[in-house]
Amino acid sequence: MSVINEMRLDFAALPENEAFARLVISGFMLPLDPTMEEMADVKTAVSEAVTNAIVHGYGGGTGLVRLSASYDGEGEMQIRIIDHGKGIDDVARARQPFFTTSPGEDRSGMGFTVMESFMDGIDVDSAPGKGTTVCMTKRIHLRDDAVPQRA
Amino acid sequence: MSVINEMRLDFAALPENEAFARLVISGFMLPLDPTMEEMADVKTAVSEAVTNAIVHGYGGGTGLVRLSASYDGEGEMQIRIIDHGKGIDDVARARQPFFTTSPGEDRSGMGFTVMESFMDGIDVDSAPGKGTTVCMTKRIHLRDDAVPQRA
Amino acid sequence: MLCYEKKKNALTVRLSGELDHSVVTAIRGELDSLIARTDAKKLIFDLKGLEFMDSSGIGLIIGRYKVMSRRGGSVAVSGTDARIDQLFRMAGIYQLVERLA
Amino acid sequence: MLCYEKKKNALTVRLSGELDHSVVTAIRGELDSLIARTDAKKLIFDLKGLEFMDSSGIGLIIGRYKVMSRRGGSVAVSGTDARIDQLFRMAGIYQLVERLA
Ligand SMILES: Nc1ncnc2c1ncn2[C@@H]1O[C@H](COP(=O)(O)OP(=O)(O)O)[C@@H](O)[C@H]1O
Ligand SMILES: Nc1ncnc2c1ncn2[C@@H]1O[C@H](COP(=O)(O)OP(=O)(O)O)[C@@H](O)[C@H]1O
Repeated sequence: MSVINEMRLDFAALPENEAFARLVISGFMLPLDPTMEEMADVKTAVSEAVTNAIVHGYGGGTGLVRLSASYDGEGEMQIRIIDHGKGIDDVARARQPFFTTSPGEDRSGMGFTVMESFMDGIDVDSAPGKGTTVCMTKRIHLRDDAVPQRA
Repeated sequence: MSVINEMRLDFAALPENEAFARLVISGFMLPLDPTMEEMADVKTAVSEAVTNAIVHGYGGGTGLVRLSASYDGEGEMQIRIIDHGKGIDDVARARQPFFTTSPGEDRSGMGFTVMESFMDGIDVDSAPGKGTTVCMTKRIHLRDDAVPQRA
Repeated sequence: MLCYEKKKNALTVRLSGELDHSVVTAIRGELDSLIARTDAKKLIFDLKGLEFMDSSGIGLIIGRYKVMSRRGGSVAVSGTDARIDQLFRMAGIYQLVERLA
Repeated sequence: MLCYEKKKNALTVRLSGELDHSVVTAIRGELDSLIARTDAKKLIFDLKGLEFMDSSGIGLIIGRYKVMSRRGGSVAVSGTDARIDQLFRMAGIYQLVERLA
């Protein structure tokens, strides 16, 4: 189905913007009238990917993180988190549970595993020196009285 | 002073995104620990400009609205609302209280007046066929224990 | 959200949540047919439950003032907090519309 | 927000609000010096007041498990809702850390 609402947010790679990104994605999906559970799934997955962009992508340095999202008339959400930071050389290894390059900073290595289990689909595109794009999908189940309409 | 946090949001020109834009600007300014009053001032002004972009700029048609914002270490916020819609031919006239081109739709013509009275500064740049940029500033008074720090 | 009650000639409409352009668009037709259907002579907006209002709310009230005037009726508002009051004063609404406690 | 209480050998730390990376960064140093200062043998995380947690919370707990193990002590968690529980199970945390009611 075709997209009926979309947004694209760029923000500074600062830790205080992790909560901001969660708020933004929650507000964007509100017209779909999601359950608390669906809302929490999406917030958590976005929090993981945005944190990774800030912590690993830019490693504490300056840069912009992009969060883009859209949904169609059937409640299918597409969410992308993009950074232009240092990138990942081995994506398959990075996605393994408990794999982390920052154990000393108390990272658990569970970020990708959490994204996978809370979302319906996840795709990671990354190259060293170029940056990382995480693309996720989530189907929000529409209640009969809440089918969103293109104005 | 130099900018310590910034964001840029593009979203579809849909009425349901008016509430979304208010939520986004509220969330972005939270680290400044604004008073309820300051928060409401900014939310209201952003609501006016975003509504204008949707109602007048794109006139119900499709398009993207941009909301960008930043603040510096002294709590000075810069907010921009940009559309690429039909533009305004006479900005001075448009800014007058009660002037509206949509009286039949119950627009009051008070949008710009509200932005002026709730914000510290407002600048409108517009050209027919090109679109409109509303640039506003607002000083958020920092409490002693809440001076935001660049990480 | 919109709730209403008709007592004698007065129609009271209670608005809650956020009153912006999208909400005004959604409810103004409903309001006008409610006025016609109930044949109200006085329309009272109870705004106590509003969490947000911008100039779209001013437009809604002035628009209903016009509708009621044409019918020989009047409009009043109640439950206005300091902020809504400020917006209404800015627009000189109290020259057209009575303010109840 | 972080509140704590020491009773005998047990240090109870109550976390509220949203536990994400930015919060973990802000509190982990504080926690470690609290552990050292109070010389606690058991560290209990009370998570009842948490409104949000992502995998950064897992990292915080495992990190404190390592700190306590080195000191010959242990870690427990209480007040975990269904969601936090799911995250902890995913990471096998209950193999390291006791779950209290
Ligand atoms: N946006 C990114 N940029 C660079 N590296 C990343 C990015 N996201 C993830 N990684 C790499 O993948 C590893 C695993 O990520 P994840 O599963 O989220 O665990 P964690 O964040 O706890 O390390 C990270 O330690 C890091 O090396
Ligand atoms: N983004 C915009 N694009 C085109 N025209 C605009 C825009 N913003 C404002 N205008 C014009 O300026 C007029 C006054 O705007 P405003 O004071 O906000 O009142 P209102 O929105 O109630 O009409 C509008 O009626 C419209 O003609």
